[in-house]
Amino acid sequence: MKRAESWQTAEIPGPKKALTPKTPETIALFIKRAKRPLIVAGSECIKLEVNGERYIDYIIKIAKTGNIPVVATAHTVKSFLEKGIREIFSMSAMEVADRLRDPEWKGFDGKGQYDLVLFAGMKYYFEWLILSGLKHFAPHLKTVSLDKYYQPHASWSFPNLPDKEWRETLLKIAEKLKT
Amino acid sequence: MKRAESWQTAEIPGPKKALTPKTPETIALFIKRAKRPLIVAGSECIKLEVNGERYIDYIIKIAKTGNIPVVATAHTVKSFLEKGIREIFSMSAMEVADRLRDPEWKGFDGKGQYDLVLFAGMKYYFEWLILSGLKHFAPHLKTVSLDKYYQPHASWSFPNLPDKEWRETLLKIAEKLKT
Amino acid sequence: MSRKELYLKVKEAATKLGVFKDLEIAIDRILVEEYEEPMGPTPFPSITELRNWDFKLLNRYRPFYMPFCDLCCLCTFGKCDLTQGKRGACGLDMAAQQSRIVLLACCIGAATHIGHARHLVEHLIERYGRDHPIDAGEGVDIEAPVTRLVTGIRPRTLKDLEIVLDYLENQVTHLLSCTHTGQEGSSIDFESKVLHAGMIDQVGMEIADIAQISVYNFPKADPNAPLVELGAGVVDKSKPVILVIGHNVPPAVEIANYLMNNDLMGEVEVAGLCCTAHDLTRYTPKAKIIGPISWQLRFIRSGLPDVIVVDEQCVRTNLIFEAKKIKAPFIATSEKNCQGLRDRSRDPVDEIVADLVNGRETGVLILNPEKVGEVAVRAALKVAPRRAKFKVIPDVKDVIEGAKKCRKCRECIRACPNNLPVMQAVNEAANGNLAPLAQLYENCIGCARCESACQADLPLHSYIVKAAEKRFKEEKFKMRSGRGAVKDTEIRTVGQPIVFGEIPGVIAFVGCANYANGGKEVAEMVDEFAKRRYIIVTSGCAAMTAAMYKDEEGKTVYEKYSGDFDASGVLNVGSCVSNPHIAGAAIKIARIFAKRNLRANYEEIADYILNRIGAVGVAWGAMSQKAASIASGFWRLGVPVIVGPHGSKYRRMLLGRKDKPEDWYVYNARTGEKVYVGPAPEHLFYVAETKEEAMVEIAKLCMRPNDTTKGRAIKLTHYIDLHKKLYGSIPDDIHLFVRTKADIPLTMKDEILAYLKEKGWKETMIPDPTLLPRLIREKVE
Amino acid sequence: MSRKELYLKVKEAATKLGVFKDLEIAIDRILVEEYEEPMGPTPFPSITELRNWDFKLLNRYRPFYMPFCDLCCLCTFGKCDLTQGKRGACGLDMAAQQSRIVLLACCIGAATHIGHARHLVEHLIERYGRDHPIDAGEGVDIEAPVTRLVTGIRPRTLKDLEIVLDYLENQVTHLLSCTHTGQEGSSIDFESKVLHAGMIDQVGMEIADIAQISVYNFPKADPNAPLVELGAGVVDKSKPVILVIGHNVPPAVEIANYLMNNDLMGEVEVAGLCCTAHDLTRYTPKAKIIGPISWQLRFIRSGLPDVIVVDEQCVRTNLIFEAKKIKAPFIATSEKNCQGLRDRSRDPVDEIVADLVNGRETGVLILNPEKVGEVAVRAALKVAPRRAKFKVIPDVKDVIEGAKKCRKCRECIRACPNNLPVMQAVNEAANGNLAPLAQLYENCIGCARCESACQADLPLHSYIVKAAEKRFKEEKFKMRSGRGAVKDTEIRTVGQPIVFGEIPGVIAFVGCANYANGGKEVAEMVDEFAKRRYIIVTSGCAAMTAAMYKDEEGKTVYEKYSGDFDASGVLNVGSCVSNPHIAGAAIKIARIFAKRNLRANYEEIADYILNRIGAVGVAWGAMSQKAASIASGFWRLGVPVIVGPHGSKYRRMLLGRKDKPEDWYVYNARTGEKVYVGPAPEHLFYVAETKEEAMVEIAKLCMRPNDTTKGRAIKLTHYIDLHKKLYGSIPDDIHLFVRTKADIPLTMKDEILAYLKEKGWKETMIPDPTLLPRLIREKVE
Ligand code: SF4
Ligand code: SF4
Ligand code: SF4
Ligand code: SF4
Ligand code: SF4
Ligand code: SF4
Ligand code: SF4
Ligand code: SF4
Repeated sequence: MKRAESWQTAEIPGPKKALTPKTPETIALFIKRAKRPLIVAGSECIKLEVNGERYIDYIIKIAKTGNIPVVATAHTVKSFLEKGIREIFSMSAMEVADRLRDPEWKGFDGKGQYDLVLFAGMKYYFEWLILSGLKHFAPHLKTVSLDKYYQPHASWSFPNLPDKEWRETLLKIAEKLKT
Repeated sequence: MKRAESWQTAEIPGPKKALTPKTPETIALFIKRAKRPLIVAGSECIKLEVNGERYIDYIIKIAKTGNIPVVATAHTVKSFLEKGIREIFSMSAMEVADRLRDPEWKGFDGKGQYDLVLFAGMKYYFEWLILSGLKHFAPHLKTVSLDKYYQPHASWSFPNLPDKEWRETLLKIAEKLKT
Repeated sequence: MSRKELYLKVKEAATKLGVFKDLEIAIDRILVEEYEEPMGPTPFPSITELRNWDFKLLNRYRPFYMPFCDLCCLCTFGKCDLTQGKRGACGLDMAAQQSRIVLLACCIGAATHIGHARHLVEHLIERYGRDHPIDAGEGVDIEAPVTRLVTGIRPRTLKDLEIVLDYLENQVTHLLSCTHTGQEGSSIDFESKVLHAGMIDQVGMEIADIAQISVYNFPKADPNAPLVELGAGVVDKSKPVILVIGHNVPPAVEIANYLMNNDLMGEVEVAGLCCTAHDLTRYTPKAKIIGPISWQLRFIRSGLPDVIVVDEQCVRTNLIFEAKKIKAPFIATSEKNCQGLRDRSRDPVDEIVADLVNGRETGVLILNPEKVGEVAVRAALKVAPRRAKFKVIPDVKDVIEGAKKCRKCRECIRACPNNLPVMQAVNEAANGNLAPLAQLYENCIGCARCESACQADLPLHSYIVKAAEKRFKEEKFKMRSGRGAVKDTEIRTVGQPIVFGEIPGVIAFVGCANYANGGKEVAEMVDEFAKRRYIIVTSGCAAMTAAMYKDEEGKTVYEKYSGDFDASGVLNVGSCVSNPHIAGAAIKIARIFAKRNLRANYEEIADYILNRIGAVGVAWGAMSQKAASIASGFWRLGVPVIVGPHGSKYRRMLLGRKDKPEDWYVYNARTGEKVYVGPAPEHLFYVAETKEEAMVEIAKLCMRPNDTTKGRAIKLTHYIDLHKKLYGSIPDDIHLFVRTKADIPLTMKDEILAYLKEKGWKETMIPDPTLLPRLIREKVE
Repeated sequence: MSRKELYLKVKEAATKLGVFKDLEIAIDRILVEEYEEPMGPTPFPSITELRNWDFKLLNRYRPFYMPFCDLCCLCTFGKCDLTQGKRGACGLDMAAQQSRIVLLACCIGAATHIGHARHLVEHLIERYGRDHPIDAGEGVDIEAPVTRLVTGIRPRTLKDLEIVLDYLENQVTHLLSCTHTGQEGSSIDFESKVLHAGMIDQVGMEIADIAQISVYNFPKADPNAPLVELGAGVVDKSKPVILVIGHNVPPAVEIANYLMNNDLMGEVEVAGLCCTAHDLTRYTPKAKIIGPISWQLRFIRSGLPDVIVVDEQCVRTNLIFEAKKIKAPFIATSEKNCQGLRDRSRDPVDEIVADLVNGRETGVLILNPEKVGEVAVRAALKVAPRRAKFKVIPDVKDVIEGAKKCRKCRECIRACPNNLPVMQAVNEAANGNLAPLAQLYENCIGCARCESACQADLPLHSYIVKAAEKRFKEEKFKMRSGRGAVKDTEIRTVGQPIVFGEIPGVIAFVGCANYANGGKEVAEMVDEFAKRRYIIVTSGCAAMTAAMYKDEEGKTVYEKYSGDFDASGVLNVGSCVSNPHIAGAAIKIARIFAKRNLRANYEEIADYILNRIGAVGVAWGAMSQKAASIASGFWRLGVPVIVGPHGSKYRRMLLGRKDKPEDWYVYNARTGEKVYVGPAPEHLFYVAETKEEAMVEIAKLCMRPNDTTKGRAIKLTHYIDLHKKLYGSIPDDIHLFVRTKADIPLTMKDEILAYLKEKGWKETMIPDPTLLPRLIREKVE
């Protein structure tokens, strides 16, 4: 498997493709520099397991250490609530995407549009298309995919990673956000 | 400019893309190993200049040192003849491509289909399409683009090269073919 | 108004008045017989005639484009890079390009149904005469609500349908031409044309279905249409099996006719896939259904079919090779799907049968349905004993041996639309454990892309089928066969509860089987909403999928619920072309319950439906261009459509913004006042990420401005209840849907009141809602 | 036979026999008046009816696919990776997918012409009455050769055209539906459908052109059609200028009418781009032509137009923004190109003009041509003084300053379809040297992709135009305006020399301006072959391009050569829809010279043309979907087409293999014997890499099996002469074209005889060639 190629073979992106951050630190740095970051947590977060832990748990770690608001799409909010997370927004993926492309949108807190959006845990092609929509129609946004697989329409995405490396990357991001 | 991207921005190729040889030697080696190599020299060979010399002169060098038959497409044959080259075949690009995809074709010498075809000097998109045709419909062939720009549908192609590097590459191939 | 000005010079015309020679007739306009309703404002609308209505919709439900490719490759200026605001060589930008591709898809979809209708009507006229009456069934006076609505024509006999088809073909041509380089440049105008394509598509489908219902005597608006057998396990393997696949039923009907006429009905099994299966069981309930489109490969490879007959649409394009593998003769029957085969339409049956049976030809093209009937049956009878159900599904041993050759390249996973862990399952199989392979069965759509990609050339789909063989072979279900239209009398009963909101909604599960998580989700949704007293309508592959799961008592939803158009009914209307019966039901509510003039009165009726009829379409596995045009036909009528995750690849959603109050005003038709009515319905085209999300959204999208307080309370109950159950919380937008305190579900009163207080909620009024100023009865100011 | 069975119920019909009330008429088939010719075998052919003929062609000229993308993205199963033998989720392989895309393109192209024809005919009937006679001109008895050939109908008046249009729309719908997922799977059957699309496209174009010629009184088969002015320099800048762009001429005609009726013809300039310009000058030679499609931006940015009126097809989709930049009101006039503008069709002219003039609206949509005429003129008169030709072409100073901002990112070059060295030229400009920029002008197709890609946001196309300003402003040429059909009388004169090969060929230069090396190549080719006594026919953008270069005496090819259909004639037939006059000329040769029955006799006539008429189409800058369908219309008729390098993006060629003798046998109609006739014509669709290659190939493709020895000798002379001149050698395939010694050009006798000897050449016979067994007069054996 080559790096920085779409995970699903046929999802060939055009001229503009996501950069792959050299290290997890890079992503952490982007997040720290962002004025209004947001995590969009999709329904695969509650399905995918990494090393016995669920993807959602890593997301929660990153959100907590980075103090980043999270919106859960589809019915994912339920799992957050069950984990006792109250600081969670709930909105469907389409609606979030549609609002993110609107430079006038005021965000969940009414304070204005976000500037860095981290996507996590949607079906590969579904996230691919949403990120494509944002790439083309939300020039005011930077997007990051936290997923294991390369998402070419994000601004930054990891290359297709083995489980272990992915887990370490996520943990390292969370860690770096602390400091 | 990134390497191994199509030169014309929009010519995005699909999942299967040309490998970029590490060194000119690699290409020389491929040629040497080939049982029946062929050079297809297009009409840009007589237009493009590299370091005061024309592309066609480099082609002639490679053909001579490697003892590789050349077919000139379009009216390119005229320039070969003017240079006193008699060992030259003439056939239109479409006809060559159409024959190359036919495993039963006997070649210009009647001895059978070629196994390695080196393309040189066609309009970028035109060569792109011919190589695409061969990639899909001539699985019996390996193709190489000797051009300065990355041709993703070849089996091997250089990345987009600066003039100087390209020239050196061509010279090195010619040289390595000697030995 | 389409200026259909006809001029005829007729050499000889036989009329009731006698025989005329060299008659010349000039006719300004064809007015096919006046009927009770006066002609409305927009008969035979041109591609811009309903643009104002479209702009109203599109102004509220704005397109959100998710480009499926960064390029345009439609002309030789291209490819053009359209990323991030760049324009192509023709000046086009990405939004316009995406909407253009949507228009192209909808034109293909509409053309497919209209072409289907045309071929069908031509065939029926040729065989049954042009005077064959249109008869949608007892209790159905409005035989063709969509056609009447769009064209103003009331078709009485087959020949009347031809005039409508002329119009449709004309409109398809105009619409398609808009996709040419250097035509439309505005994405909103492209979207308006998409809606037009959807509208004419609905007419085309209606023409096709009422023609076949009338002539073939399909169940006619029959809530008690027979239960038919469905599943790979229902086929009697001891008999020769003819498999029919596709959508245009005449060849299949002629197979049944030949069997009946020759007393062979008990000797030969006729089984079908896709819509031809639907329509064949509507013709004879003795026919069997294998399943939706995704069952093609698994059933053929099982070796059961002895002859394979394909017509058009959604037929795997390489079946001829699959047929060859199992040594089953292959018969193509449609102009649209000739497969490079020799045209034997004019050859003697004996010759064709002989050629097929002895393998001189592996496949033939026969464009004459009657001949297909005879050839298929006779070939099946002869071929069956020789074939002995020769199959290409490997044995367990072969699977294990094959699996050992896996190179662990992951190409199979990367090729799988559902990202199924094929490699992992294969690797387990190499150790003798076929269970993981079997587990893929439910989520596998049978596309064989994994096989095509496999570096070790393993027949991976066959491996999955083998691993799940027990399940596959035991698939036996009952589905109520397509009933056709909803009776006017049924409408009379449920019109009021629907419009007032007391029947919480009409939900249509339609479309293809490109499911992201298996078809079970469809069956579960149908069951859940039927239980909740919604009216459930099904069609096409979705109707089959809904039948493929049983409850604890072993009953499918069709056995569990009645086929009535009433609360908790689960109605299969039929094949894809039966979809207009769903739209038709909504239209008929406006006509029969609300006495609105429906003839050529599109805007008013769409406005009525948008504001009053809580109908939602769900195309959970929507795959095709037809599905795209079907959906857009619903949008223009004001019916929202939800698709499953793969539907994101339609690359454009139509989304409302509930956070923008200004978008949600309507006129109060009584006064002309503008009234805020909340985001109802919130979206027009929507892809849901999960079944859970879809269910909550369905409940929400059933709300309409016109709901009575009682109706709204019921709808809110379901919405909130589902949200609580599936999302673990009450929704955060209830305040937008509660207009008066009477809207609040009694059982949740306190909780909701507390919530409303927190949100600073204020009562609003319930208007007589419309978006059309001309419907205001008394202007204020 | 299209089963066009009409049934009418007419409330009231006025006929010659009186007025009938409640008349019912059932008609089996519309036979629009019998005429001298008997009905042939294939009137109104269905999409498979000529499949046998297609297979004959495709068996010899095999498709070579050059996929333009590795994927298919047409449904939500996708995208599917189709590389190297992989199949999509629907079973499709790459060859089928490429041919499917070609079919899609041809359907779009055909739909565009047919829709164009429909709108035009509807408009003309509305305005001039349905009884307006069809009149293609004096000496033209066969007014509609393609229509007669395909449908068997002989149209007498406008109303007759509607019946043909019904058929065309029906066929487009069927063809388009074949591109739906899960229909056709065979690339060869897709190709057959492509040919069908091309054929009906030809009919559609013919309908459009004969309608407008008849009603608007365009030059009627007039070899001496007036010379009209062409070029950016021909516009009188002192006057208000109305620019019309597009293809469907009624709005432009109404502008001219308004000017004439109000005595303003001398006060206002009307100039056009693309085919609307062609057709407007056919209406009034006082109108001016700016140039082909690629002149859109340069002319608008020059600030000369005061009002811009666009209709349909090949109109840059972002002109509304360009118009706004130069403050020129914009008027959209077509349903197909509404640009999101408010529809003002029903508003009073005064209001619209006021809104445009004072800038309340930058653009409007007006779907009524008469109203467009008045609004455009009145707005131009008012707006012109205010605008004062406000332009957006920068000054030299601005160019230099801007150029300094270049970031040397190369994106401009990488975006340029012609790979022009924009960056290098910009960098020179930064040093004050604008010459390199000016040099780009000739090869620049005006697409502005460089600008769109520029990282420094430089208006690069404007820079080029500025640098080449002198040249641009001095562009003044003469073109003979579109003459329409070829007279039957002309055919009578040249039929024999063409068929016998003594006029070496008929070469049609047609299509768009997507040139890889500038348009000059077209003018050069026209000149060269006219000089060599070929008959040159031009149309569309190519006709304009041919006019844009002058010889040493300052003459364009239209001034240099006559407009006769005879050796050395250079005939502009007109706009794109005039193309069927070219096909028509070939068809008429078969009818008039050879007395073949042409009515509904497609196969025989195509067979005649393929084997006897040395005609070649050259679409050197072919860009659009229309160009694709136009080409396929020629192929089915047996006329080869050559495209320029960008034509490779049509992604499929139809190539013969001269090294396979078995492909080049025909029947000798006299005896039924199979005879080897050599590869004539060698290819059916062919992309040439260079002009030189095209020229040699044109000469070669003009050879036909039926050439007399004298004719063949002449054709060989040109072929060999061009080859020597351009390739520096004699061709290596002469032995395949010399049948008897008498074929050898006298002047080259020795050289060729020597060559033939070397090749072991043997004499062959010259048969009465046909591919159709049914045309064999006496069977041997
Ligand atoms: S249609 Fe327009 S955007 Fe598409 S390839 Fe052609 S020029 Fe480019
Ligand atoms: S056949 Fe099934 S497992 Fe294979 S790619 Fe298709 S969906 Fe995936
Ligand atoms: S594609 Fe084939 S070889 Fe590769 S991992 Fe999958 S099963 Fe194994
Ligand atoms: S529902 Fe979809 S897949 Fe099924 S038959 Fe209809 S269009 Fe085809
Ligand atoms: S639009 Fe489709 S066919 Fe065209 S380049 Fe993109 S993926 Fe390929
Ligand atoms: S049409 Fe066929 S090949 Fe194309 S995306 Fe759909 S399934 Fe794949
Ligand atoms: S406008 Fe001219 S220079 Fe610019 S990209 Fe187009 S062809 Fe090239
Ligand atoms: S794109 Fe613009 S900035 Fe980049 S090299 Fe070209 S002119 Fe310079």
